Amino acid sequence: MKNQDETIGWSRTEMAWRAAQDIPDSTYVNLGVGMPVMVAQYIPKDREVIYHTENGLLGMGPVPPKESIDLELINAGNEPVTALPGSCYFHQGDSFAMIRGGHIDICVLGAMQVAENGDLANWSTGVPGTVPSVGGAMDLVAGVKRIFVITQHCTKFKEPKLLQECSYPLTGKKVVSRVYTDLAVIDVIDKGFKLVELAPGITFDYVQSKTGATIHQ
Amino acid sequence: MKNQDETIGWSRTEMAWRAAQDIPDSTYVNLGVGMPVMVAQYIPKDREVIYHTENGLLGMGPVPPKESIDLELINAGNEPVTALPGSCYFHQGDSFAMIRGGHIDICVLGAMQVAENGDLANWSTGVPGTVPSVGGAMDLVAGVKRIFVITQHCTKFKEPKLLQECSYPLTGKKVVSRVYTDLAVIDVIDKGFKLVELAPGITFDYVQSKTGATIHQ
Amino acid sequence: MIDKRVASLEAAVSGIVDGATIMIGGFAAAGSPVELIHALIDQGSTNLIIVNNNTGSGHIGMAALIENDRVKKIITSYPRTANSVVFPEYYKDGKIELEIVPQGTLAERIRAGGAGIPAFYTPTAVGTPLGEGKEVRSFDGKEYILEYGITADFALIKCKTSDRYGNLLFDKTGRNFGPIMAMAAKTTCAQTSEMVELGEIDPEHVVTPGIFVNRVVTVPKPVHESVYIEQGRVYP
Amino acid sequence: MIDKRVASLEAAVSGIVDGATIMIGGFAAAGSPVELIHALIDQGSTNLIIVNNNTGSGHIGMAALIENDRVKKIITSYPRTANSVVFPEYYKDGKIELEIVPQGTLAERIRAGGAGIPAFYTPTAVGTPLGEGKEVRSFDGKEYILEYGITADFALIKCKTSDRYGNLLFDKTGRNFGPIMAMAAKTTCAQTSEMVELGEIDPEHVVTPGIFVNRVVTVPKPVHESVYIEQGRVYP
Repeated sequence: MKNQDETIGWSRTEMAWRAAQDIPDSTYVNLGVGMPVMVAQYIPKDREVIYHTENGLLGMGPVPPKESIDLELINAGNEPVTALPGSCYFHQGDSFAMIRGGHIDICVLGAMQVAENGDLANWSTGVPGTVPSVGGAMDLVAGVKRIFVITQHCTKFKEPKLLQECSYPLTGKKVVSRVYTDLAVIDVIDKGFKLVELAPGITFDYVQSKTGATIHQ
Repeated sequence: MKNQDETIGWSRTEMAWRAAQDIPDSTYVNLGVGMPVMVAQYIPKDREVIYHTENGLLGMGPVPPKESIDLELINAGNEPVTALPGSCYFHQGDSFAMIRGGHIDICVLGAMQVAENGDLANWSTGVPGTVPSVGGAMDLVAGVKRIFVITQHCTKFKEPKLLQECSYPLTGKKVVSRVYTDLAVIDVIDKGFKLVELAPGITFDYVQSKTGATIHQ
Repeated sequence: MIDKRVASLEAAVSGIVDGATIMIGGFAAAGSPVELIHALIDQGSTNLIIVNNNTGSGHIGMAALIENDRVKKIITSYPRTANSVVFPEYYKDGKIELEIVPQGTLAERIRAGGAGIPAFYTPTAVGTPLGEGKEVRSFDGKEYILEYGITADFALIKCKTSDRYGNLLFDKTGRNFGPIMAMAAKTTCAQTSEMVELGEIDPEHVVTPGIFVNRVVTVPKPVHESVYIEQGRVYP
Repeated sequence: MIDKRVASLEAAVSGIVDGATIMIGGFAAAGSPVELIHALIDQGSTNLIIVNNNTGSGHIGMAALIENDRVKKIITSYPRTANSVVFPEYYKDGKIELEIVPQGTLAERIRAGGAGIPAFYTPTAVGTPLGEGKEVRSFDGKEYILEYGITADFALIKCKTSDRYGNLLFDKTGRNFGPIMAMAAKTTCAQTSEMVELGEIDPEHVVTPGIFVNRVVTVPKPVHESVYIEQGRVYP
């Protein structure tokens, strides 16, 4: 079997596409910085999804062409965006009331580590001296109804990111519902990780070998 | 000396006028139902005061003529009012954030009883079987910077309303700054009641005789 | 497609079960969703716990809900309003439970419920009968009491303008409890005077974002409580 | 007469003393009151405690405030932004204190400070390093931590439109922390792009009521942080 570096399994866009298939129609969704943002491009056309960005916009649209960038209209990743018809602006108190109050249906986030009990670490490696920056990540995982993680199955040093326990500082305890990796889609259920789907050409044993905890079939 | 029923001292309008003289320019003021509302009519013309009504309007204006009454534009006393230029509407969470957060400068309220330590009772006689109704009174006294009380000096049964201790259920503890009655203006200071001003023709001894606690001169 | 519009008042209140907690907007008659309340009476659910700032006037709207024996308990700040003839009788006869809450504490409890805050400390009611039995705690030498967030199964509110996403604009002081109740209920049902196309409401002007709203029914000419009262109307 | 207008940026920031706590609006560069921050640098006060969601970019605005050695401590959710070159150096060298707070907890603490709520419970950060050492309490079987309201001596915020009462409208996602910081500061100073007559702002559209605002200075064409950064500008 080929090495992960040789792009077996799903590519980044395929991962985003796969996650997008699980976003139901008529939902409110918050997408984290990086790969999560790509998910929006692959939502099936017959579904209407409203995007929340925690800096204060509901109804966020795609990045505008350069000539129509408005510097006061950005997303939580500090990128220029647009506001679609039916959108609205609000302040940070209200924005996090939406999050903490359980009004957002799905949040898709990146991860450094996910534990089999759903613990998530995605904000800090805990290395002394680095500047810790949390942003809205802890609020999102504490408040949004379902947390999807989208991440490479292993780190660039080929270490598993899906583990029995996170070694990095936690973002939240028992918060992750489902993980989309380049190798598989995996749910977090009461007894641990459970396989939902394998990427084309990937075997269960291979996924298990790249995972730091048992995957239930 | 004449009996209180024979209208010695200040009339109701004079009491309202007297209180109005103590409302400084450029203040945010909340006026309770009844006599307190009358205060607005007597603010010196060179002062600009913005009225807050806790049901959700800042910049409240006077009662409109009948033909221009809008049933969705009322004050906290359920009376039709107007909205002046520069006014704004807000919801109850924000309205009481203004109150509780100490953003309102002065509130003028009626009273059943005021104690010499500033305790106020103005929402319930505590008689069993009556329907208790508090509205925003407890929030106002807990949050507004200065609480003025405007009230007849005695009840209609000629019992003193200014007392050593309130016998009725409290609205708030140590909240009243100043009291305007038909007989006098009285401050609440650390050691108790203190005379500020006597109504025309009223003696200190007379006021003291109608008061259930010592008035300091 | 995200479409919060429902075709009828009946559809707006469907699914409310006996014993449900229902927040109902309005301060006195302003903002009171009279048509939705009447639809709730028609719908028939009972043993309701109602959160409303008042108890209604005359024999219509909120008062009619009580008079039709649907309300087990009311959480309110000011039950003793003008023309409140039904509630005092029910209260005197022990036919309704009353939880009296200072208006600002009621508002903050609703807002907290909607914002995922289970409890908070407030200076309101400290040292009064409404603070009795509550946890007291000092911060910076001043006393506060602990109050709890409230949530509800349904909210019935009245607004002026909506789009199909459920973005809402309100009408003057009729706004009152609408926006915070919308946040605090699992299912928020709004009656609106007008329904506009997406994009017609300026995103800077939206008062209640559609995320807090589940059903919107258009009632083009809502009748104000006071009009029914003048007519001596009794519902149903 | 109620008139919150001040004639200059200098007047807007006058009276800020050494050691003051100052809330500064903005999320990344959107809504950042660059001109007011520069006026604060000119004004000279030091040992400041700053509440800001980020730590600034390049060598202007928020970053320049740090680089001019005015900031003793910063309370923030996300210090590690793009082009944040000043803060990391100061942090590494132990020249600035950092209190890191989840963004929603930061927002709620500010809102609580402005609303007279001394403390509240939140689910955010439970079981994480940012929840460590904090009081934990269960409500309905779920754990929450106690967080405290924050107030400030001054708030510096940026808006789009104001009238002389200080009623404010904001510009898109530049709104972010402005409205809640305005509530939480003793003296709130807003820079506005335009000043309009009383009554020109629809009372239904006001975002920040003037009661939360003390001083408004008109900066007709505010310069966006990114423009200064492209120019390689260093303040002063």
